[in-house]
Amino acid sequence: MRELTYNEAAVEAVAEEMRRDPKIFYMSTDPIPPLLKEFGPQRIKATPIAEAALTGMGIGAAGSGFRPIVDWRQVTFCFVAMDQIVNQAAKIHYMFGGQVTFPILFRASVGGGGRIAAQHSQSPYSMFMNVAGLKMYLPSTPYDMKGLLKTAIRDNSPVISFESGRLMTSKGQVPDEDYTIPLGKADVKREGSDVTVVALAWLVHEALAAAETLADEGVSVEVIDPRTLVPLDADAIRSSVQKTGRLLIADEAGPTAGFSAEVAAVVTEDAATFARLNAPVRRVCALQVPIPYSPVLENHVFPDRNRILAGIRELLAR
Amino acid sequence: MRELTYNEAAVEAVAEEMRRDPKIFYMSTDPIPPLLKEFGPQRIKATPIAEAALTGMGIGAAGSGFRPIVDWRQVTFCFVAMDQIVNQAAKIHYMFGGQVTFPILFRASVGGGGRIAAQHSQSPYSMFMNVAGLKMYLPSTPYDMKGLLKTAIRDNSPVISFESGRLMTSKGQVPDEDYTIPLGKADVKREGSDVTVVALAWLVHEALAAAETLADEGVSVEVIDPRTLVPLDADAIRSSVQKTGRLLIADEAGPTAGFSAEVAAVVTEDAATFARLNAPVRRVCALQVPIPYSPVLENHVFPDRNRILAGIRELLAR
Amino acid sequence: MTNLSPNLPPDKQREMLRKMLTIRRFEERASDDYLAGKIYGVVHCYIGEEAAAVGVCSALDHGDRIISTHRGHGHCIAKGADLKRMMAELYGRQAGYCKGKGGSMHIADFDIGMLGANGIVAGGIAIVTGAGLAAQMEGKGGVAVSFFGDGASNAGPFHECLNIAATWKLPMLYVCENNMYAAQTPAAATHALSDVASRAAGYGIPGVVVDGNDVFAVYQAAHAAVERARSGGGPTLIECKTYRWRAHTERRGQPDLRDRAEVETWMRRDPIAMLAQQLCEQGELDSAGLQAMEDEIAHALEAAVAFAEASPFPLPDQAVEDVFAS
Amino acid sequence: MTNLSPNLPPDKQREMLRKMLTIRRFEERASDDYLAGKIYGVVHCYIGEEAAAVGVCSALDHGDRIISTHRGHGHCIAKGADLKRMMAELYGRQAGYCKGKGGSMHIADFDIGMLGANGIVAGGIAIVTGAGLAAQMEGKGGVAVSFFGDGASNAGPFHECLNIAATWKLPMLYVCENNMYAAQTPAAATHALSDVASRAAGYGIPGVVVDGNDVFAVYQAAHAAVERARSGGGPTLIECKTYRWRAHTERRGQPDLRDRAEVETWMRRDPIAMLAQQLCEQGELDSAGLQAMEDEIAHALEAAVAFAEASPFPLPDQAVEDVFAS
Ligand SMILES: Cc1ncc(C[n+]2csc(CCOP(=O)(O)OP(=O)(O)O)c2C)c(N)n1
Ligand SMILES: Cc1ncc(C[n+]2csc(CCOP(=O)(O)OP(=O)(O)O)c2C)c(N)n1
Ligand SMILES: [Mg+2]
Ligand SMILES: [Mg+2]
Repeated sequence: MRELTYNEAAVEAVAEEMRRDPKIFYMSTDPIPPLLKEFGPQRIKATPIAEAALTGMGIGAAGSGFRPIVDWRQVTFCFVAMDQIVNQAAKIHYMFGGQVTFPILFRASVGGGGRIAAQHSQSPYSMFMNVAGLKMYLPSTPYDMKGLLKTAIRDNSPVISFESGRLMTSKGQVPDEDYTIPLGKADVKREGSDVTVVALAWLVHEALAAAETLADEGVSVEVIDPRTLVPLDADAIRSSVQKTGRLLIADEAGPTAGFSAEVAAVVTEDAATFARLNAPVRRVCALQVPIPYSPVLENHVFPDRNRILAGIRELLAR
Repeated sequence: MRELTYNEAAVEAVAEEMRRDPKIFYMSTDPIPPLLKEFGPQRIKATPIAEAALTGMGIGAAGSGFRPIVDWRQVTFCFVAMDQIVNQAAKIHYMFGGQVTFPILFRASVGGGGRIAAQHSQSPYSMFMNVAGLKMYLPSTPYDMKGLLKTAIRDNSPVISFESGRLMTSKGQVPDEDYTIPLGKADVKREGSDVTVVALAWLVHEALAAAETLADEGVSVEVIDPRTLVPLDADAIRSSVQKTGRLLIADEAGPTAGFSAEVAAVVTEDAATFARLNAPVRRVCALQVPIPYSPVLENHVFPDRNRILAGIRELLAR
Repeated sequence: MTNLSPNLPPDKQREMLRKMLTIRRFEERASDDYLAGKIYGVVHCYIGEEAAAVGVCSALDHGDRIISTHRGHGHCIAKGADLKRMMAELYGRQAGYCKGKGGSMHIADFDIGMLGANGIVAGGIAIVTGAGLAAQMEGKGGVAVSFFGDGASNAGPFHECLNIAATWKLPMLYVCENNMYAAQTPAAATHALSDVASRAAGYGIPGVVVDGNDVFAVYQAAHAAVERARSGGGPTLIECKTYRWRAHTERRGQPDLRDRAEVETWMRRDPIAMLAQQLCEQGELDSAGLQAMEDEIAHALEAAVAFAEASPFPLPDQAVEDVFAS
Repeated sequence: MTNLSPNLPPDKQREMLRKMLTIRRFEERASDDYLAGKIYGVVHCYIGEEAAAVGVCSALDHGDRIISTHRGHGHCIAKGADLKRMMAELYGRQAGYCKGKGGSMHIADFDIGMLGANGIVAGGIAIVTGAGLAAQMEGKGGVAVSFFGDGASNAGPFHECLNIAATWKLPMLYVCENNMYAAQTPAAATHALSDVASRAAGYGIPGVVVDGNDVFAVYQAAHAAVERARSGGGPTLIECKTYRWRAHTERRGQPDLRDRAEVETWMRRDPIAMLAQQLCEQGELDSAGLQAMEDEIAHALEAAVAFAEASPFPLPDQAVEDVFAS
């Protein structure tokens, strides 16, 4: 075990996989220096600012026997490539009847907090969740990052690695030896019995902080980190809610048709879980607005431990 | 009143508004013949196949005093313009502090049933719902189409007119005189007391057919057509569910992070509604897969009156 | 027509004719069966443009890769796809290339380097540029070919990919089939210049205009571009001037706003008739030989239809397969 | 430097210098205040490239429209934006151009025809082309200008818009500020040809390369293009060869991988020093005049900072305003 940052864990995962498999190559408008240094410009390609082309080229190279990693960098920049994502990457394996595989990994940082305003602060993962044919995850720790990223690189379908901009420099323990984390498995980040909080990325940590506070008051909070968004580990979420009877979902994205809505639906459409649900489902999300620049405004838009705390208290009051 | 098709109602709405306001012009890769005939190529512009450019140009023209209509035709084709939609149209009014308005209408047909396979059969409206800064609707009748489209053209924000491909030739009564329908108002398409069905577009008609069948069995189904997706008329949906205690959502789109998830969340997060909810929420949606070509497969993917019926029966059995 | 025949073995010349004729007869049948309700959705016919696909693909090896558009049957057949599995796909059957999931707009056969028809205008250009990148990384001299229309040449990916391919010297052919229309919209209304090929200069690559109805002219241009690509010289933009005989899609009552005289002028320059005549004049074919070829093709088509009809429809549950790779 | 001065009134020449100097001093201040934590997020400096914005905007009328990039301060100031409201925006205050919602990457002033800085590379090109379309439809001789970088010239919208503008003869200037880098990536690695202007030929429009550090050369090219555009001649692509002095963004410890000798060579061609010297040589400015100009600008900047500091931060609830037009 060593301590690595979230970002270092990602770079290490990529580097290890690239050492293992010569079919992997990497494309991005600005290469990551340590990767460029180790693997050179043939495998770490600096590209024009043409994300639609890069994404499509990744698909074509994947269908031709390679395993490309296309790093969009900020998720914002992938919208110019959306046709290639939605109409090609997601559908091509299916519409061609599965005749070849398209092992391609996309990387995209998400979230806000950097005072970089509406265009550069986005958490639009649920837009991608809605598209059938894409797997995706969003880790909250360096450990999860490395394990999921390695699994994703080895997966034979297109996978999107959403990565939290806020957590890039956050640190955590990462094993020395090779390990992977399966896609589709939630992680119980804290066990509890009174209320379930399903949280993503940075908000896992905010939820844990809120749980800590409430523990002092005798309230036991279970914090579930789904990690993978598609396929979502509905079973883990449902089991937890069956135990606690209460559900709060914390997400840095806006609520509307978001990840948080999907979790609410997954819980309330399940008869066994619905039967045990003792309080309304609660979404603690960003306000449904573009993200503003000024710190006062930006801080107001995002949820945090205090809003989670307030939300849990309201649920418990029922 | 006359009988018009859904498509005719839309064309009539555009034509009437264009007669009224010389600032309106229309861009699309293939112009609609009657509009071209009446307004000529200066106002009905045939464009290159460059939807990203058209969308952006519409935004710029809107910010310069015009009221453009950009017809993407099939929603599929707008993914090449997604950056302009998500990063520009949705955010530009907000991030510039509201200094000017961007009155622009986008048109996009959605849905399946035409055996035109994955790329041409999509219902991705929830991807747009997730983006703050866009209004949008999806009508189920010629009457609603005309009234909503006229309102949308007069709105000073970007609005997306989603239009059901399956309903294009369906007929309905449309008043002779000018009328509009406000955005954000649901319509109770059938009153009932035992179960609420929230349905969109084609599935409104399937839900009404199911309701008819069930009426014979003494079951009273309320069918709510939200019509507008953003802003969603949560009040109307909640009131209905408070009355019936049961909710089924029928949507031609896949469920994951979809419109159906949002409706489930809006209902279950509201304490008053949750308190009256007697059964799990039920989503009757397309399967979460790309849409296949072969009729057997395509038919299997989409929900219909039978699946709605089965869903309602299950809810009533609880 | 270009007098290239001395350079090409007669067998190959006849094979080019056979391929072009196969495309035409296949599509005539597909159109009939579509109107008869046996083929669903939408069918875009390539009839009139056969020389472009066949001229280019005749300059390729089996391992080279191509990508197509919504108008894809011609490229499939030119690259060597199996008529049986194509027809079964159009019929929506299990034995189709895509197990009935794709239909006319999405036929692919990766085994022969056919990376698929593609329903998004300009949607395939980047994908096949990735195949060109793969070929470059493989280092075995493979090339990749992007077929696209005049309409697609105005879309962003055209530019992004030509620039990348030129900069990275990817072994690519960009083949614009300029049939002068994008659906109903004339190219003259959407292009500042009439030659798409003139855009090549902006990337420092060759831009070649050829008579797209002259299969040897197309072959010659493609052959030169393939040589260049295989030897590390980078991409070429080839513009084939051609014309589609039919409306944009097969549909009963589908309007065709084009000038009848224009259509007829082009139909008089039938690429198949022109080639057949040349082969006859050169003594490499006679009318009996042509008839034999027709019979053989008719036979193959009957077999393809029989195969398609004999193949079962997919089972409903197969709709949930192939979403992800196993 | 281009000897254009005879055609331009001395006042206008001095005004060009004053604008360029204002941009530079504004950004030096913005950078300082950013590093001091008074300005947030990200700041991209235009220092070294001032002649491009000022040369072009000096050829425009008040009613003409422009759009900018992530590197937008120079275009704002050149088009006549108010330093006070710019600074207040950088400070995230209510009195800022965007009420604190936009910050450095999104300053806009529609009243002066400045359609905004834009954080998406190539994201503004289509928007301002729509302003050009609006100008054409208005029929009052207005023009619109798209500023963008060498990096943006490789993105799809560049191509889509140049083609549309050329075909529709829109009154547009496409001004590529080729500073030889997109973030850390050298243009030489991403462009097949060194001149972006060479792409103009593919659309049948003029493509002009100018010394982007020579404000008169830029003005001259822009002036000719504006004339052409106003008279219905359609768009022009102008490429300004220039260089940014600073790293891609202001950030402590931000690496700059560029060759120091290259940076220094360009710094010796300081567009402001070159202009000041020419004006002095022409007798239109002396060192006292220059100092007075500096003082005036310093004064204006102090006033702008004071204005910004005096303006309150937005109230939290204002975050939910302006999502939709009222
Ligand atoms: C991005 C996109 N926009 C619009 C369409 C609808 N569409 C299908 S084919 C076509 C015309 C294509 O013209 P061209 O590229 O010249 O090919 P051709 O049909 O002439 O072979 C259009 C507009 C589409 N499929 N994709
Ligand atoms: C679509 C997109 N991709 C990537 C980025 C990240 N990015 C911001 S500025 C920049 C470089 C832009 O280079 P250029 O266009 O030459 O402008 P310059 O910074 O040199 O003025 C990049 C890659 C972005 N903003 N948008
Ligand atoms: Mg065409
Ligand atoms: Mg640059």
